[in-house]
Amino acid sequence: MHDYSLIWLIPFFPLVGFIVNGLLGKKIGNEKVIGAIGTLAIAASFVVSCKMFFQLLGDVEKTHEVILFSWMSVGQLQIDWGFLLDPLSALMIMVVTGVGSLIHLYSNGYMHGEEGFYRYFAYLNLFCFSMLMLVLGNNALVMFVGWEGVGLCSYLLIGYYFEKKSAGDAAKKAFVVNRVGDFGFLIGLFTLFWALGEHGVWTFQFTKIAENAHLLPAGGVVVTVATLCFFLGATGKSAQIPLYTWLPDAMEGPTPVSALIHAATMVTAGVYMIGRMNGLFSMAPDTMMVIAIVGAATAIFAASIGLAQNDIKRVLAYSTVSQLGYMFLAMGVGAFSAGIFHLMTHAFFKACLFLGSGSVIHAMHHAYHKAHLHDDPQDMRNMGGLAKKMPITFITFFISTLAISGIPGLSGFFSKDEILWWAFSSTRGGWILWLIGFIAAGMTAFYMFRLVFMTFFGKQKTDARAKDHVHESPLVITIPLMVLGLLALVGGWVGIPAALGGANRFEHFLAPVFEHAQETYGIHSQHSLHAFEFPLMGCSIGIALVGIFLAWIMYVKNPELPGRLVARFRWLHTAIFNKWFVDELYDGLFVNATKRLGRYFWKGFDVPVIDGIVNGVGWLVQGSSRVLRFIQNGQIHSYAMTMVLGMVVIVAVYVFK
Amino acid sequence: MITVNHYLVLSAILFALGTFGVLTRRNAIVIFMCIELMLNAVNLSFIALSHHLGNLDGQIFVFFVMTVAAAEAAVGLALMITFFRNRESIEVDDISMLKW
Amino acid sequence: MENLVQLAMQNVNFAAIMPSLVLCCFGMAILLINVFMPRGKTTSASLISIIALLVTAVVSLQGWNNPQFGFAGHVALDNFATFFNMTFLLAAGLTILMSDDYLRREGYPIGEYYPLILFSTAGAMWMASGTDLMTIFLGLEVLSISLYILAGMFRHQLQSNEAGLKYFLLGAFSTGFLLYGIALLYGVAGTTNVADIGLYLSAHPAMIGNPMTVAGMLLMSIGFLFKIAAAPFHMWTPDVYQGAPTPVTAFMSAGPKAAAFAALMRIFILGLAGLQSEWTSLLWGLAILTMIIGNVTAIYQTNLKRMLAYSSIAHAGYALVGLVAANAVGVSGILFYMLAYTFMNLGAFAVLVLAGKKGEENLTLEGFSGFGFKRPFLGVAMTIFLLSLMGIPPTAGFAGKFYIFAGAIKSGYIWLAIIGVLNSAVSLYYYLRVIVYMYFKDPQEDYSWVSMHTGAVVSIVIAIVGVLYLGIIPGKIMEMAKLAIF
Amino acid sequence: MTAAIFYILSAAALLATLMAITRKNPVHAVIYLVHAFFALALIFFILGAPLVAAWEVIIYAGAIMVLFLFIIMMLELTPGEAARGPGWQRWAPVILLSGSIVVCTLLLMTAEPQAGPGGPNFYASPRDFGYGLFKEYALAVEIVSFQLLFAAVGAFYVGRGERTRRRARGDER
Repeated sequence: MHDYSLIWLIPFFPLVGFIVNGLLGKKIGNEKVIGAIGTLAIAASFVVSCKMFFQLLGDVEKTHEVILFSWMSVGQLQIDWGFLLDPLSALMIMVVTGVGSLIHLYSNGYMHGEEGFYRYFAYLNLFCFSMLMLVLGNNALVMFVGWEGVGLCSYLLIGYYFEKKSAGDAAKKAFVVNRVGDFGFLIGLFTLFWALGEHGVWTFQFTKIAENAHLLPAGGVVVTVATLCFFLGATGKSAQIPLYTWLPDAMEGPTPVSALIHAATMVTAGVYMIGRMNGLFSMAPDTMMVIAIVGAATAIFAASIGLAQNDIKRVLAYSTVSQLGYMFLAMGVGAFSAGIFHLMTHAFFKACLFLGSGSVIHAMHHAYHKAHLHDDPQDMRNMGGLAKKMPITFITFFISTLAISGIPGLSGFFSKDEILWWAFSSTRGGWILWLIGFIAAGMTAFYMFRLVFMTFFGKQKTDARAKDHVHESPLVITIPLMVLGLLALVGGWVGIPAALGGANRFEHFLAPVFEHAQETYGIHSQHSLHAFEFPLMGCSIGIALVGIFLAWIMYVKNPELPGRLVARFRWLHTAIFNKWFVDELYDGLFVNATKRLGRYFWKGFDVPVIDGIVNGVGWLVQGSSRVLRFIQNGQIHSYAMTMVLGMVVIVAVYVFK
Repeated sequence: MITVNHYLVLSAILFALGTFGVLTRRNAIVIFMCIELMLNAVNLSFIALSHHLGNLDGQIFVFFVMTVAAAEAAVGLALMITFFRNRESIEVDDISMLKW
Repeated sequence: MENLVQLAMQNVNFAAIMPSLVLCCFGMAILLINVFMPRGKTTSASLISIIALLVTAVVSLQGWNNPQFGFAGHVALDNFATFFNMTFLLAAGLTILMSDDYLRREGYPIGEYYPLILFSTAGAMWMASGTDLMTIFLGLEVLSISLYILAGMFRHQLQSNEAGLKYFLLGAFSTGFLLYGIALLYGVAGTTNVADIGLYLSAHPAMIGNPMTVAGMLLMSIGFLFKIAAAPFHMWTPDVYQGAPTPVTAFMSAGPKAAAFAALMRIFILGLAGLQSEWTSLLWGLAILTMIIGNVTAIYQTNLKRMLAYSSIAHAGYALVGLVAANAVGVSGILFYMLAYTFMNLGAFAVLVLAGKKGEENLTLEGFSGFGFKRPFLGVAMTIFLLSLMGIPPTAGFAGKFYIFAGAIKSGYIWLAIIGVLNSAVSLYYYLRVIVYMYFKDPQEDYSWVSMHTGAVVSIVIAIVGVLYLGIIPGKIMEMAKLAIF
Repeated sequence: MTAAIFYILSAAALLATLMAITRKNPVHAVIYLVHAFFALALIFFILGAPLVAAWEVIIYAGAIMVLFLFIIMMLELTPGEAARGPGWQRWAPVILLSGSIVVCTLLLMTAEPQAGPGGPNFYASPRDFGYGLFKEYALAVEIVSFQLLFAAVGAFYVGRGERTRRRARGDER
């Protein structure tokens, strides 16, 4: 007999941490105490998560719902504060609390001496709480609470250095873009709610939605529209085309935040949400196709931008967007468990990469500070040769780079290969999807090794005055790096595919969640194509090696080569370097157009941020607002007149009815 | 024969005239007078109906309306005096600083 | 011939009016105490008022599941009245907590303020517990006249004068309609007792379609709709809310609105049940109009008090939806919503009270630039209240809207619910704008004048707790609300 | 008989009201309104409400309207007395109204007290009224007594003059 009733403790601990640090943090003042509270809170929930996870592992029954208490009930519609523990959410809480704990620990060192230390930890704990609610919620409304919560924390943390204008702008951008996504999410939710309600099932509960999804016609308009709206929500949160632009800007936040929120956890919420509702998505092949295409396009598009960025965090940011594209590709072709697998391994190696870059930035910043210089500590062109100065950072970073590049044996290889295989062979896949993913994989290997070579190899290009001040970060920073590096190394071994003699335990573990939908709607890898499995694997290893080799030639062997190439293909480089001008395009299309129209209509009126989204309804509403405002002219006579007229109209309606 | 309807019609006309006055006059005190007139029109309805129905409740209601009107008059005129002190006017056109 | 005193006493049941009686007695006591207090010292008066409210709350709760009737069927302290009484007491309590330092800052430390608040609360109680149109009318007048004074309380400020005068003139005007409506209903039913009117109408169905009945119903509703601030009887709201002293505005946005809803519900559901199709179609239209006008006009506002005034109009519209639904969920939803609205709106006003400089010129969107980072606690509190006003889960506003719209859907008013939800979406725009200014605009000032006065902070904390409690565990209060309806 | 009186009084009330709401000079408006209230009081009397009729005269015409007049005078709201037309034109309506009201009063005083038109013969003597009031409306009496008290307090506070305030400041010093 297994008891899961203590599951509420998992989000509870971070909530306590948030409340304590948020309310008392300023009074406590002592960084060690604040850090300890924050870190212990999430560590405690990691312990509980472990217990729940292993309990579930040994349990026959794989889906458990724990109702904490009733939230709202009307008639047969019952909404609870309830948690749903199944393999999917169990895995997610392990990732969130595990990686979360490490990043909290890391933050103790990284944020040392920052103003508003307590605020930072309070937000971080609040984020963990929200993320856990998102993951554990047993109905869509609880998920939505978490969904909004993580968004809120994300803005707050992006704008953490709010004195810096770029940070404020980035937070605003994230805010606006996420609103668009959330709007989609809500529309999808209510479409689904109504559609099921038409069949007499009024519910927001995931298990009930899954049970009753068959009431809706598979492939029908309703399902397609609802899932597309959900996917719009996912593109906002998970930074997919067309709503990805906020994520690279979000790097204005502190680096551990980028690691936790903008790499490992929050941005994967969209992937998780699709996984959670896989039954519904499986019913809408059109939506799945859109998801796969958008995923693949994002993967290659973001990877191409990553090729030419010089800011270390921006490269990683575009890499994250690209990797998220892989996950969506997986979801789109029906390889749900592969997508989640990649989500997990990505959390390991990308968190490690971000934290490693944080360690480097920390060191550079420190060095510049000592030397009283104001160079950009994030610019890779100022780095180089750091491998010797920062050995632990280098080794862990290198392992993770190998993992993301898809070198056999490391975690990224297994998950990425699984995705590529499914993209090729799935009944909902196609060779073009595979090809795009394949090319993106090569680019990934190239830009990641470019990053490693520029940062850690070659001569140190740091200003001579700061050179000697660069040294390895303290233990509190390197320990999380080592743990994550280890996970990046071995984390994939739980999912070694059968073709390589493994048992693919990962897929079996998640099977109870995904199998049903996959079987019902005939999603599987086609047997006729099984002969291709090994050749394809070979290809992807090959392209990774090619990417690494090119990077080695260009950035180690012939450091002047990139310059010549840039000169030759200036237009291409300019386009890539400027992110294909998408930001400018969006600015021109939406933001500037709004501003210009706004000025035209009421000169000097400050057009606030949210006006950035222009749409017809908005104009209608604003226009009528303007008119209605003038009716309110302050004259008692016209007020009394309105009352009398209103009454006359009402009476007239009754008389002529 | 005079029926209750006659009284009600008279009351309605007086009420309408009061409303008209409220809507047209500029002086706040006169507007308030017109409101008093509306209340009196209602009083007439009450008394007429009370007589028609043969029960006392209507008359008693009028008594309370009068009391309330007295209280309202006290407060309302006090408000007007303060406004006048600050604005040197009691025209409703001048009571329009708060708008939009 | 009987002794007149005996005659008068035979109907008396003081238990039925105990809460309002206690308030009035305390009010008079404070008036007396003020005489002996040095001018400008009002803290003790405010403390006594808080005690008065607590005592009243205890007294009022005696009526829960223990209904008291009396005074020849003029008043009833039933569950319905008790629930509303608690809402009024809460509104008054939060208002008084935030007032003391505010009044001193604005230079009007006036002893009469607290008795007037207590007295208007008593008026609201009479409205909610009145079972006779007479009691309800007198309660309304007690409430209104106190509020006229309170709105115009800053005697040397033209804005406040204007607010008081406008409120007074338009309020008296609407009273005329209310009385005319009562007169016509009296003429139809021969009584002013709500229950007896209901009995008469069910015994004489022919009278239901009578133009006099319908006209009486319409005219009477105007008086209440005016207090509720439902369009097109809402025009006074923004001006008066903007001009009145901020705590008074806070009280006005919650107390009288709830009281008018209480009276309207009792009259419509108990007395005019026969005319349900008439009044639902009336309120259906007005609810939509009110929601749209409130939300749309709010978009253009830059003064926060004025914006909250329009938002209060919009919220009146949402609550009216529950009355249109006229089923258990919708009607108890109104009770819930009024309580939730009291928490969130008074909380927001308490933040404004603390954030304002003397004269409150700075309570604009621009004036809140960067406020959230400079004043973290107030920023977070304001954010919570605004989220609740938007109706974002897990806040009280969400639960309230949920119940009301669910009630509408249950009664088949699906389009009404959809319009309501769309309006909530519009409202996101102007509420979010405040949050955006608070967090994403560069601070122009250091907000050093903001001092965290105990009273206002306590009221903010109470409001936060209330908003979150009602949002996360609304079930219990909703059960009570369901017990409270007829 | 009563029919005639009713019509005369109605006409008087309407005329007085019309004059009241159209006069430029607020003092004139008050005077006409007082006439309207007198006419209404007599109608109340016809309808068997002698006590209410008396109050109408005492409270409305006597107290409230005089208060209005007082305030109008105090605020000096009367426009300059520029003569508009010959004197008799201005005085005629008032004289007509007062005259008709006086005539009606005399007629009613000599007529039967219970001579109300239509409906059951209904006459509420002050005693009946008092019993009705205190038997059923004890609560309402209670409420209005509070109401008047607090209205007085509020009106006193709001209307307090400048000099009082200055003295109050002196106290603080």
